[in-house]
Amino acid sequence: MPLDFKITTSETNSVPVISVDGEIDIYTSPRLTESIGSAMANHPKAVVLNLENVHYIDSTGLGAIALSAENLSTQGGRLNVVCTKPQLVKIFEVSGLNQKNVNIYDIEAEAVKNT
Amino acid sequence: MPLDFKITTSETNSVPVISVDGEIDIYTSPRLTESIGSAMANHPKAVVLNLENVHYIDSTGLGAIALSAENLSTQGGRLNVVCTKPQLVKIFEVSGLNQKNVNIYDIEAEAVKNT
Amino acid sequence: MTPTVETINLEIPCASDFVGVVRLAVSGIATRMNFSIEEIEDIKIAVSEACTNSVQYAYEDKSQGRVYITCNLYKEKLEIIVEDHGKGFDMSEVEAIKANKEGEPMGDERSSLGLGMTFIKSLMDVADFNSTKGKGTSVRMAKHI
Amino acid sequence: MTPTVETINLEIPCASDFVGVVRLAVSGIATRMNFSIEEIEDIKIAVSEACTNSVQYAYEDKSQGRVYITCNLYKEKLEIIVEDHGKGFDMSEVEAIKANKEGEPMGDERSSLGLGMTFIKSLMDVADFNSTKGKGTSVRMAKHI
Ligand SMILES: Nc1ncnc2c1ncn2[C@@H]1O[C@H](COP(=O)(O)OP(=O)(O)O)[C@@H](O)[C@H]1O
Ligand SMILES: Nc1ncnc2c1ncn2[C@@H]1O[C@H](COP(=O)(O)OP(=O)(O)O)[C@@H](O)[C@H]1O
Repeated sequence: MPLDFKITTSETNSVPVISVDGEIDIYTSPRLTESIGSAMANHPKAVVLNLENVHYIDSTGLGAIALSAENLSTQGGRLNVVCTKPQLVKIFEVSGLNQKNVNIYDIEAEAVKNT
Repeated sequence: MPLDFKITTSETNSVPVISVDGEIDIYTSPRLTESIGSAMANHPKAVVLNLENVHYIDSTGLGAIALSAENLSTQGGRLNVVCTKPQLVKIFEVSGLNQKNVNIYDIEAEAVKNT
Repeated sequence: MTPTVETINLEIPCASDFVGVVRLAVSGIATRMNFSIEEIEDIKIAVSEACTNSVQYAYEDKSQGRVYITCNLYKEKLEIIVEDHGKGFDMSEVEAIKANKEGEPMGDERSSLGLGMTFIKSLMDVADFNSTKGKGTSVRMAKHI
Repeated sequence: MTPTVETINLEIPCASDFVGVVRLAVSGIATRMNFSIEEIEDIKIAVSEACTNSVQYAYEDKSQGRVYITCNLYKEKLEIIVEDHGKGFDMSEVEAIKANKEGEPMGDERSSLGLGMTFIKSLMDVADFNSTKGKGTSVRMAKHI
């Protein structure tokens, strides 16, 4: 169904990996912020956010990601985002987020390795 | 995209196979009627209608199929429908069409064989 | 004071192109309300049947006709009202015709099976039809979560 | 006399739940108009940004607020108007704040990046903002096929 939304959290080499399925907008982004927040509770060096199954994001979603990235960097960590969809990459570029503390990767393994 | 609609016609063992992708409703069913009509132009014994990639059908779509089946049976042919989605099978059952001149199959090869 | 019901209104031209748009919007609403996939499919068909009838039968001059869809979201149910200000029809007349030609094509449209209202009744928990000749038709349907 | 424009109206409560429903309906309309997948994505984001702003900023008492979406379908373009009857804002004030804190979080919402209106302007061919303090806001946007 079009508006279904799901977040799953797993761990690879002690790096928390958050995978999102669905659309990130004003309604769903609070759940994303919350999930990243929980992952940060153990003070990891980094959190990987996998957006391969996200087919939509807007400024609200970017805002949530930017805020989480800021919080992470405050405690010395970084946010690595896995994102391949051209439409999403374009939005990240327009926002300028990828030039700040959000790092974009094509492949989850790369995002995990670079933590 | 949700409202995309596509019909492709091919042939297996001289049997015309019409495959539909999308939702069959008041807007798209005329195109289905037309495609079945074209397939009938060569007076085949049967037409196979593959609905495996149809995720929605309503009374308008059933009406179009019933009419096509009637036309086919008038010229001595039959309409074999491939349909596996429980929701669609349920609708065919409620309509009673499967008890008339529309034959429902699980597998395209079976629908082609039984012509 | 939070409202016990939230309302979404949708209004489309009398044209077959937009029945799918209503279906999309309604399926989104039903997803948000946590209906099951099966229930969402039922709701989509029911609302489509009502819109299809308004598009097909209500207006002599389709270019001027509008179809009005109201979704009322309650805690325990989704209520959908589909209305037109078209020519209306006599329900008992239609029922009589149907009884006579069960399963036969009916009406002007050769491919119509007379299944639209039957589907609405069988797929929804509530289905009220209200039609007045010369005034229009309103179909109120509801499904419990 | 066929109309040169077809209009679809949608009206939602001031609640984040329903922005996705608007997006669904609009993507259906854009698909019917044969926009490319990329263009449809652009339109979805733009209309969401406008709705999100109305939901987030327009109403003190969200439970009473409504957001009105009008889609005008022309032969050569899709025009979408998103309106609220909320508190409105002073565009030049907002521009000034943005100029000062480029890329910094702004407004009440800590996670807001001030990107909403920027996205609308950069993703659509036309983007007109109209806001009057105490009266409300209207965003008119359009994309050519
Ligand atoms: N909104 C409407 N306006 C006018 N007539 C209608 C409307 N809805 C239904 N009808 C009448 O009722 C008949 C039966 O409708 P329905 O049960 O939905 O069958 P069908 O699937 O053939 O449309 C139609 O043929 C039409 O004459
Ligand atoms: N519909 C609206 N009603 C009231 N204020 C609004 C509305 N839309 C925008 N604004 C104001 O304009 C500011 C900038 O909006 P925008 O460019 O979309 O940034 P953001 O992405 O942070 O919401 C908001 O912080 C808000 O103060």
